[in-house]
Amino acid sequence: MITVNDLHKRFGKNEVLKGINCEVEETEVVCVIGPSGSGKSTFLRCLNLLEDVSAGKVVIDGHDLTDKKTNINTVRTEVGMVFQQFNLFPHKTVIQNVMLAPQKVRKITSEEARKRGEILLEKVGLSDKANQYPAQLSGGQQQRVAIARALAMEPKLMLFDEPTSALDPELVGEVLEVMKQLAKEGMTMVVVTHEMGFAKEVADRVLFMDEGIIMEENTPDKIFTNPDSERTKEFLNKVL
Amino acid sequence: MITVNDLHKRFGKNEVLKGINCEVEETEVVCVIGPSGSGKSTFLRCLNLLEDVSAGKVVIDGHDLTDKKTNINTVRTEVGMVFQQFNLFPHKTVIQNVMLAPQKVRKITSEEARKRGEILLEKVGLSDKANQYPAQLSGGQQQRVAIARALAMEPKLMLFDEPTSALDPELVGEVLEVMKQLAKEGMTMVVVTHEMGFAKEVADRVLFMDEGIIMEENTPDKIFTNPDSERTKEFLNKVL
Amino acid sequence: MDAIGRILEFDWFRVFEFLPELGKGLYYTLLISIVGLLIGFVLGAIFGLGRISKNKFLFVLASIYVEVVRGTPVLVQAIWIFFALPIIIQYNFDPIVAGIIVIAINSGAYIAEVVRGSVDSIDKGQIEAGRSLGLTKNQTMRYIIWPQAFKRMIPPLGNQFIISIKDTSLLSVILVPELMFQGRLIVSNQFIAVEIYTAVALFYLAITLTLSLILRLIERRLNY
Amino acid sequence: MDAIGRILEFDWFRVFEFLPELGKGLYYTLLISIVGLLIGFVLGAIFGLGRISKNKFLFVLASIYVEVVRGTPVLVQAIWIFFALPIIIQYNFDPIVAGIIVIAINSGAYIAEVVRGSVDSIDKGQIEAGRSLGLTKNQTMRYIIWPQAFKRMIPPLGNQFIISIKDTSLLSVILVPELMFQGRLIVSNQFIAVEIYTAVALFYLAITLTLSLILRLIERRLNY
Amino acid sequence: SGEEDLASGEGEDESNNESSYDLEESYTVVSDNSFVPFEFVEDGELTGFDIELIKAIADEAGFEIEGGEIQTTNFDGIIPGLQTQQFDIAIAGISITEDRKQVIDYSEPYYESGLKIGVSADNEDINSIEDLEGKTVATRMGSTSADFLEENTEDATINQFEQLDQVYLAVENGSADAVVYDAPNVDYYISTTGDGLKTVGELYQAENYGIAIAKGNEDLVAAVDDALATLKENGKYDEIYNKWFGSEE
Ligand SMILES: Nc1ncnc2c1ncn2[C@@H]1O[C@H](COP(=O)(O)OP(=O)(O)OP(=O)(O)O)[C@@H](O)[C@H]1O
Ligand SMILES: Nc1ncnc2c1ncn2[C@@H]1O[C@H](COP(=O)(O)OP(=O)(O)OP(=O)(O)O)[C@@H](O)[C@H]1O
Ligand SMILES: NC(=O)CC[C@H](N)C(=O)O
Ligand SMILES: [Mg+2]
Ligand SMILES: [Mg+2]
Repeated sequence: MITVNDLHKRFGKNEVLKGINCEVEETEVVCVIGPSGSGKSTFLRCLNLLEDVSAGKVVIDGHDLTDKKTNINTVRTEVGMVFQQFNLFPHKTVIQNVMLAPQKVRKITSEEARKRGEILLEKVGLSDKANQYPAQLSGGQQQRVAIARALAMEPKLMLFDEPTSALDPELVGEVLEVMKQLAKEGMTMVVVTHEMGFAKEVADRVLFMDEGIIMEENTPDKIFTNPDSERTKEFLNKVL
Repeated sequence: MITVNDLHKRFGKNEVLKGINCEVEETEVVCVIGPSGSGKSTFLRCLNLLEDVSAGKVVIDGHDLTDKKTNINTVRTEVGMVFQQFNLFPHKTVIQNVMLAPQKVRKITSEEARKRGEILLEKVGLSDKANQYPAQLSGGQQQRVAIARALAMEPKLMLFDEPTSALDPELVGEVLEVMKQLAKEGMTMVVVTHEMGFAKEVADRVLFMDEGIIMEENTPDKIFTNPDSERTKEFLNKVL
Repeated sequence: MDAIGRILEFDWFRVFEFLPELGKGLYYTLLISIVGLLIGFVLGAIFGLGRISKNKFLFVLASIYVEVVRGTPVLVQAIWIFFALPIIIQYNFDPIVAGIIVIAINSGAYIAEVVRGSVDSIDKGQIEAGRSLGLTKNQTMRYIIWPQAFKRMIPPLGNQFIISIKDTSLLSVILVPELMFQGRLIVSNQFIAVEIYTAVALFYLAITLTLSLILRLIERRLNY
Repeated sequence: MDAIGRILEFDWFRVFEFLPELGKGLYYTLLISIVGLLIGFVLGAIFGLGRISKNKFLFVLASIYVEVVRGTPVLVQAIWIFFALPIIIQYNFDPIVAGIIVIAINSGAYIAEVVRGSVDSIDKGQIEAGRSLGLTKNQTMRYIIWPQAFKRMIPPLGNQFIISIKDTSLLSVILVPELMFQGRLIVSNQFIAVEIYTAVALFYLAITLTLSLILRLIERRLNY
Repeated sequence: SGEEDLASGEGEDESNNESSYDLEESYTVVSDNSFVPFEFVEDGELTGFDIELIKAIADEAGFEIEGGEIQTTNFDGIIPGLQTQQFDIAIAGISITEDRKQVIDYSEPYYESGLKIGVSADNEDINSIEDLEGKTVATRMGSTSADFLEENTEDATINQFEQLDQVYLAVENGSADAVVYDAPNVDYYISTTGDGLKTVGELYQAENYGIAIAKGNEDLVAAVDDALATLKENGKYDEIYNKWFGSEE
């Protein structure tokens, strides 16, 4: 599904990604952990070209993103993204948030988009909020809408960038629940998170990033109980 | 040290505290937990009159705060407060932050204030940052300076309002460490926190607040393993 | 105090005699500000987007326009447009047309900054959310950024309306028969400066205070 | 194009002949804006703090001042102060003094809002931190709020300086021998409108652009 | 010629002049917004010697005043307005000077004027132009008086107002010591509104008023001159003159 080959990313003179290599299979769930500033978000954002790549190769579902001939908008429709800050469209109701992209990009009718949207809101448990504005929802509800919005494009891959770190602790659970469900249904997922519980339970593989490289890559069991790298151990000691 | 008697607090028509009763002994460490909006911060802020009390009685170290004759500034010098957002003075260096109040309130000389300040910075492990500005420090360092600043007034009681929730996970530890040390030295402390680990380890007592009252009050062991109230259980299930 | 006694002695009722003239002035004040601002908004949208455009030429053009207009006093612009420009282009403007041009060009530069600022103020996350859903740049602009930016523009646009109304008073110097001009005309023939100039000031105050009140109501409704 | 040809035909060199007059105008423009602003800053600090004061009387007084000045055009203020006020108080101002009064009163009202806004913009947590350390209200204001607020005031004060410089052009109507007045005087005798008014506009542009450049440098240094 | 026959077919003898010049149907006419008694607003109507005279001339010469109304402007805007062809004709007690002739054309003189000093009635210090040294003198921007003061005083402060009411007010309320302006204007002001003032000294700098016409309208200048001559001959000019200045002769 994803093949990343020696990915480099520079902001000016600051090299943030220093050669990332990684593969993600279909239906696999990969969690990315690591200290602040290690490049986790940047890595994720390179996967749907929100940042353009400085060097290396990224292939998503057969599309080479670094190839100039690739239509990025098409690739993006196959890659859903969920942000830490939700980024719902505040001037649109919940259902309009979910309907917008299918209507404008996939050019489906408003009725069809609404039907699909309602099913997705049902799925994330927010059928009753369809006509409210984002500002009227709690953070957890907003994040669930954001997931529904991404799913509306029927992506083959979902990227999550710390989807629960802007939430009050009591609201974290409801969002993780939706994500677990999604994993169970076989969605391919890359999740940057600090929720080690989720990683342990759901991830097929955990990547530990530090200073722009993947320091360690292992099953959750292995990485949380007996990591190979000293750095990983140190980091987990601080966080757990 | 603290006696709170049927404390009520209203914002307009919204009653936020609905009759709080509680006692804190000298050298005791009390943690306050509870869902967002339950009134934890408001309660804490009533203890040094950052909010004025609507009804009830608050006595701190023998001073009745609700008595008009009490000099609030004097009481406040005996109660240190540490905020979630650090609230360091950005236009002053670290050492100046720590020196300001003793100089202006206690009227001690600049040399004495500096000497005392250096000792305190040593204590929180930041001697080398004395001449930097807050903006140059990490969140964890800033919070440690804030603790030193509060200690500079030699308070008899320290209030902490979620001192670690604005911090990156890796920086939480260094702040908790300083607080543990303080508890060990016998400081009386009231700490609003989501860090259950800290509460378990350090608190003498844990208060669970919900909707403006103290729902349950117990030793940490009891409250985390086998709480009396259904609400407490529910809350802890979500958070832990 | 002496001065207060003197204030009462003035022939305040004579102001009523000249209400028709002042009313005519008010009409032109409002006409010119409204028409001027409508054109100004079009200019502002074009040049404001020019200032965030990646097209170098558009950017430079928009920047020169904005900097020159904001860097010179409105009075200088008015006098230049009314007395110098006609010599250059060999075409004379009617004072009212010249007045509208002055307000349009001037407000356009300020509105350009409002447009730029509002678009810039929309959280970058909104663009990223739009793009990550597969919307094109233009679609993101049209469906996501612009509607939000436009809402944020309303208060500063209302403010610009108030500023432009005040600016029209300068047009008295280029003979636009607006409120201030009418006032000056009456005084120059009737010698009742205190009464008329006070009345003129109160007229402006009434308009601007009413507008800011309306503006505040709108702002409150916008923050539902 | 025709117009461009015509622009070149003007007698641009004649501008040099009048540089002494324009220079004198520039001198008064700067003199009046600087002195006016200094007084305006004092007024602004007093009335700005009045607007956040809990003292009802001070608050109302400050609000009336700010609203009236901001609600009326500068030109109306200038004409009122120069032509109406002397009749009421039976005292005449020299045009330059009147000009300084106009700029001071006008900028004072805007600076009052700058002061209020800057003080308000300081995070409430700063006051709480100060008070919780046992500092009194006045000490908190003096050692914690004001130094931070003052730093935030510098850019809008710089802006007000630029605005006031532009506003001085209106004082030409009340005989203040500033830049615009000198320009109008030359034109009224020499009939070289295009040359002189263009030169005047460029003078203003040069001053305001220089100032905004300096302002940007200062802002950059402030955000070290 | 045939043209003349056609025109005289209307049966009006003023139309004699029409055909001899190539005139437009109408011209924009501008005047000063206040210069008693030549032009000023009374009961909402623009009136005065100049106003009646130019209307008579327009009738005589056979052109319309564009828009049916004489426009007004600040005095210092009149000559620039003629220069930019904004106006075709200006009548505003405009003194004929060599400088102005460079940029505009004039009709033949229609009024003999000059400059006078006006001071507050109780002022005994100022009796002639020499006494203005060190004093503040009010006059109007762009006028011949302003030029005159610049050239004939050393260190008088010359305050150049836009409007004449401001000039007189300045003397009445003491912010200026004297006014120097066109004699008929000062006299008329004193005899109607300004009884607190008096004139002193002699008539300085004799001047003639002419009707100003934008350059490039030679035919219009000639037509106006002819009309003026006709009015002087047929008594119409005297009629208007006496109405505003009395029959002193
Ligand atoms: N647009 C940008 N321009 C310049 N530098 C950037 C940009 N975005 C990120 N960086 C830098 O890249 C580095 C990695 O940032 P990134 O956001 O990927 O880290 P992260 O691992 O996601 O951290 P966090 O856990 O705090 O989100 C940081 O040093 C950051 O300052
Ligand atoms: N200054 C205020 N004015 C009005 N209402 C307020 C004010 N401060 C707090 N409240 C309200 O009081 C209630 C309790 O707030 P408080 O901040 O004490 O909760 P909390 O338990 O500290 O929550 P959190 O965990 O989010 O910090 C909330 O509903 C809040 O909206
Ligand atoms: N209208 C007037 O003010 C006439 C002024 C004077 N006669 C001049 O020509 O300069
Ligand atoms: Mg990140
Ligand atoms: Mg709180």
